[in-house]
Amino acid sequence: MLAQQLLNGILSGAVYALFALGFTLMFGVLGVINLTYGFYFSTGAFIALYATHYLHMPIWAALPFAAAVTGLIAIVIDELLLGPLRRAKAPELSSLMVTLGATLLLYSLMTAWFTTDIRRFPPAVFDGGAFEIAGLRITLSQILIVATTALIVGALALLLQKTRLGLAVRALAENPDAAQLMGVNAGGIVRLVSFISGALGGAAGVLIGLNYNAIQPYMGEAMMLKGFAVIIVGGLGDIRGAVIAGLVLGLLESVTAGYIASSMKDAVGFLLLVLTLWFRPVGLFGRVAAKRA
Amino acid sequence: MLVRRQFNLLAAAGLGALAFAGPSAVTLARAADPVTIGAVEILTGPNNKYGIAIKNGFDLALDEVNKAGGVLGRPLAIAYEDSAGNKDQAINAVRKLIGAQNVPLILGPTLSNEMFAAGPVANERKVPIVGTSTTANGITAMGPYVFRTSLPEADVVPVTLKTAQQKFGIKKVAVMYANDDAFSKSGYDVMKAALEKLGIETLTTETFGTKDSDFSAQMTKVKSVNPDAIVVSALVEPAAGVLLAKKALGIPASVHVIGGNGLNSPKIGEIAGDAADGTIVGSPWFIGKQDPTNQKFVAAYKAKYGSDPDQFSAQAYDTLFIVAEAIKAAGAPDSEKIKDALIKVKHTGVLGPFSFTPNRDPADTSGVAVLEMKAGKFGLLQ
Amino acid sequence: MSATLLSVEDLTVRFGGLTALSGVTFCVAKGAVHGLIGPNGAGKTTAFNLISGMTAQTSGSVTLEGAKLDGLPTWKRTARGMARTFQNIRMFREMTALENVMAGAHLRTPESFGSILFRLGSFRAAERSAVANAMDILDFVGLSEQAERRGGDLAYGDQRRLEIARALASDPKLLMLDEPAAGMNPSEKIGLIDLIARLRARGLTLLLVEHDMHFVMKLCDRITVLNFGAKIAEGAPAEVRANPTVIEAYLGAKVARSLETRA
Amino acid sequence: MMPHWLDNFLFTYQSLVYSLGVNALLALAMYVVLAVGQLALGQAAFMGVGAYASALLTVKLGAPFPIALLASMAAPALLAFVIGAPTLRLSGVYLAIATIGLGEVLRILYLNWDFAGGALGLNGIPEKAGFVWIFGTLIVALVAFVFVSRSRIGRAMEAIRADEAAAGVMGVNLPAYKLAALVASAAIAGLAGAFNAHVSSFIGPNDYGFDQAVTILSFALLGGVGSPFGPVLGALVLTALPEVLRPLHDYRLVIDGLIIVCVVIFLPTGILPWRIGRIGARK
Repeated sequence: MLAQQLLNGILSGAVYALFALGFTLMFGVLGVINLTYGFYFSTGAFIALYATHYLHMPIWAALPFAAAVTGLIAIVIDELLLGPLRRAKAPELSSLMVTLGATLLLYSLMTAWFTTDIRRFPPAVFDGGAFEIAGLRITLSQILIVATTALIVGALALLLQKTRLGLAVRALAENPDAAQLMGVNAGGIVRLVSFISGALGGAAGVLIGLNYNAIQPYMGEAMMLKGFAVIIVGGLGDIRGAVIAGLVLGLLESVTAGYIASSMKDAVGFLLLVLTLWFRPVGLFGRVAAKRA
Repeated sequence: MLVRRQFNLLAAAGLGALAFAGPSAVTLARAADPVTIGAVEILTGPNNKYGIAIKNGFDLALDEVNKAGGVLGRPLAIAYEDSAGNKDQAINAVRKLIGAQNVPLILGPTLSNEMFAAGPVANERKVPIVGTSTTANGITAMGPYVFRTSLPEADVVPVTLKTAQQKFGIKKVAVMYANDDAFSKSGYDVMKAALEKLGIETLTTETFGTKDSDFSAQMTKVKSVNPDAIVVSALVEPAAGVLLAKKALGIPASVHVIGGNGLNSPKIGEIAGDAADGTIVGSPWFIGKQDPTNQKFVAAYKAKYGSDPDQFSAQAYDTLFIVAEAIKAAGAPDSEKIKDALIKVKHTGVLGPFSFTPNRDPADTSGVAVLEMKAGKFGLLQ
Repeated sequence: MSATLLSVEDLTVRFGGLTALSGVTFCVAKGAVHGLIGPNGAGKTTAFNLISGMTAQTSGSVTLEGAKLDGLPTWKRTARGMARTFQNIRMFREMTALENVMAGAHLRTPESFGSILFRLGSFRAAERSAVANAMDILDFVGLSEQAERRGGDLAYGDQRRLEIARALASDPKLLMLDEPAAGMNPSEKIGLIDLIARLRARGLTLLLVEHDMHFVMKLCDRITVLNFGAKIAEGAPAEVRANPTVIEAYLGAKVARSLETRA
Repeated sequence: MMPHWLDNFLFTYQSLVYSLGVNALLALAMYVVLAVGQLALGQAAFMGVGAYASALLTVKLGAPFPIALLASMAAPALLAFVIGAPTLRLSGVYLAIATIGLGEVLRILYLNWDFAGGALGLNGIPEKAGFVWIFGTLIVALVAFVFVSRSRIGRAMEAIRADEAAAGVMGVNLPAYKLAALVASAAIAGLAGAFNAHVSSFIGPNDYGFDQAVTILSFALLGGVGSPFGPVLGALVLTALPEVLRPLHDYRLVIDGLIIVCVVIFLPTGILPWRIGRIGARK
């Protein structure tokens, strides 16, 4: 059972990491805890659902399509909500609050349109087959999640570390004023980061919706609390930290449910959160965060 | 009379101060003025699917009652209030229906949680309140004006488990339940007692949250203890997730999932697909019941709403007829008289024969059918 | 020589790999006006932050009237008789000028929680005397006309004076002014020089960081010069002005700056 | 004898009126911490502790209501005191998230605590709190807040909110003020929780989570934190709004959200931007 539990842990850890990537990036660069992030997660899933249902797209096309559309929606929402606050140099409390109100608004609109019924991808979209290797079971969608997470982390790391654009993004995260003085196009970078985060959130929604086969408007909200734990433990704005923290959380939860008590499973995340805040509030590897705190 | 009608409109618009049309005024009302009863259901928010299914059932029955001449020579009407699944709003809705709209009886609310909050309010004001979907223990113990037409889990679950035990020779089971909502927890309490009574061994008890989507850790544990069956108490979304996890981890279909009331919904097949096959539930109702009353109901429901009814719609449908009969028997839209008439009602509806126990719970469990899901549809367990 | 009020010994602070201040030592005599000067980035404000307790030092110590202050938070240092202003004005912008000064008198307003809640006579008396005292201070810095205006609405030079008034309200022994003349026009500067002279006449000891050389030379009894986080000179204004290291530091800095602007 | 229509009117709006009072108290609990610039979102959690502490006392042990009320203030205040020291080192969003975490940890605790009813919560809580208790407390609290604002303590609190480091240099004992604010906030929220439990007869473990925390925050921000009246007004508006918007059904929450968004963007200091003076007595 241990091996299967560890595998379970890695899989759910990858899910947490995938969800947290865009969330933490948004914070790291834009300096805002954006509560609408959960909405992008739901939006991505719904767009992919409609793309497969009505446009008859195969899933490998629907995934990037949904991610891109969600990214564009994220740009619009960021510009409408946070744009005015950034220009007014409003305190972070206002940003938190405005995204909170927007979350309420957007989820209710979504429920009004789509109802809260759970939907699933058409069975033809994706073969939910499972493999059994040495007694360990893993499904195709789980493999897809892990592979996509790895791919996205790799691509993000390359983008941030190796390109001029990445340099500009990092500069903006470190010191917005200095970066602007040095000719970084702040508006452009903000839109780019909004797009990437929104797209990441959307992609995570598609994959996780596929894996658990349940799509409904509030699916993003349910992920938010775990998402908080992961981005804090990993360090706000820290991509690598988010991945590792996501995996650690997934593993600890699996082991807790398997060997201690499943009623304690949800407490693990918060315990980890509390310990991190107590002993190392900058997160496991946080540096950017340290400057912002 | 025009003036009176305007007052009714204003009262309906929620201007409580103007709603001074007490019971004495109602008797003066013209024949065409409807008898309005209240209903508090979840019509918005994350759990509105239950409330909407129930509203559909009420509305369908209401059409039929009114086509057949209404009650007391007047049409019957329902004033709906939304609780949004929030107990404070449920209380406000009940207060508004009683205080501003002077309804003689209230249907709902949807969840046991909401009933625990709103029931005492109606009871204190001596207005009968009839739950159609509240299955937790202790609902009717709140007072003499609190009724329910839904069979409590305590009546259904033992029948289900006993039938499954006899059928499959189940000796040891794993139990899984959502430990963060009252509905699932009280279902679990019932299951635990029934399992002990039937002498079935519980190998492990695993819990999860109603909003969880990942059940692999719990299911891996369940798999490792090799149960004959898995007993589940949860609402439909997490239950579907449990079924999907069971399939993903390769637990064979011969290990049946035996569920409580929450799994008794066509949604479980829609969400979980073939992973739901072999799920066994006990139900006061099922869609394939062959009697003509039921077939007529299912056909009418499909015609009106374009989808299959579930047990919540069926219970609501029957309840409205029961209430209409009580109002007729009471002879006046008066809370006290309706309460006294309600307890005596005998009705045969889509759920089968129905009457209340002296404690205002449903008396007859003969309608309980044990169902098995096959190819996405529940049918009688063969 | 008169008694020492403040002594700074071997003060060092490192941020990450950067040493912002290394082994700085100097003493401020009671009743003196002591200047702390140096080119941009020399560590003057850092030294202020360390002395007032806003930043923790890596090593070294700060002593006020013979008592070590190391490890004490800002408010305890204030209780020991230290007050300061800030280089970039840190006004309580929403509060009126009068309220700002009264907030500065926090430690000298004897109001217990109970007396506040029950509006006891002792509270009223304390509050009245706090208002009177704050008005005196505003009058002293020449802002009594502006008492009821929002702090953030005052003219720039007035905000600087209000900060000084707020610092004075705690009745300090040592008043530390961080670039008090920055951004002031010539006539405001003359007023400030007069104000500082009057403060000194009241027996206050002053430690000031200033860029304006003319201003420093005119006011200070003694000057400590920092460059790149280290002390490079100390002495009376005339000595410091003649010190070749100081000239080089300033000239070097100026040359560097002119190169920068050209590039 | 009360006229029939008035009786009906009071009956109809009784819980709404109680909610207005309880939520106004919660808004004040939020105000205390925001007034010292701390984004601590533990009010829902403290409300839960107060509700559970008092309800367990009256339901299980049959304690008199005033004793239960004292416990409903003492228990969360003690909790705030214990967690305060490590928590207050945190700032901004870290503090916000840590305090949200507290709420979730407590939720899991209630769920696994059979004596407190687990997921079923506590039923049959006697209806001991009424109009006088709730609004009497609200008035006393408001007066106390106004008195404290117009004093040395009020000036220090606003100084901390305006510029924490500068306030420290003025001699304000920052940790003591922040801790006191958190403890006071916890006590008020706990009391509100006890009132809520003793008018709605039922409490459950899921009533004090993230949603409730942000609802309380939105009271304060909608109203504005320039004076204690702002949050109270915000609470009144946002509590009455769902009832007023009832006819909109599905779009009710949309409007709710829209109002919050518009207020933050267009009225950053709230709908009651008036700032209370900070001087208690002049001549």
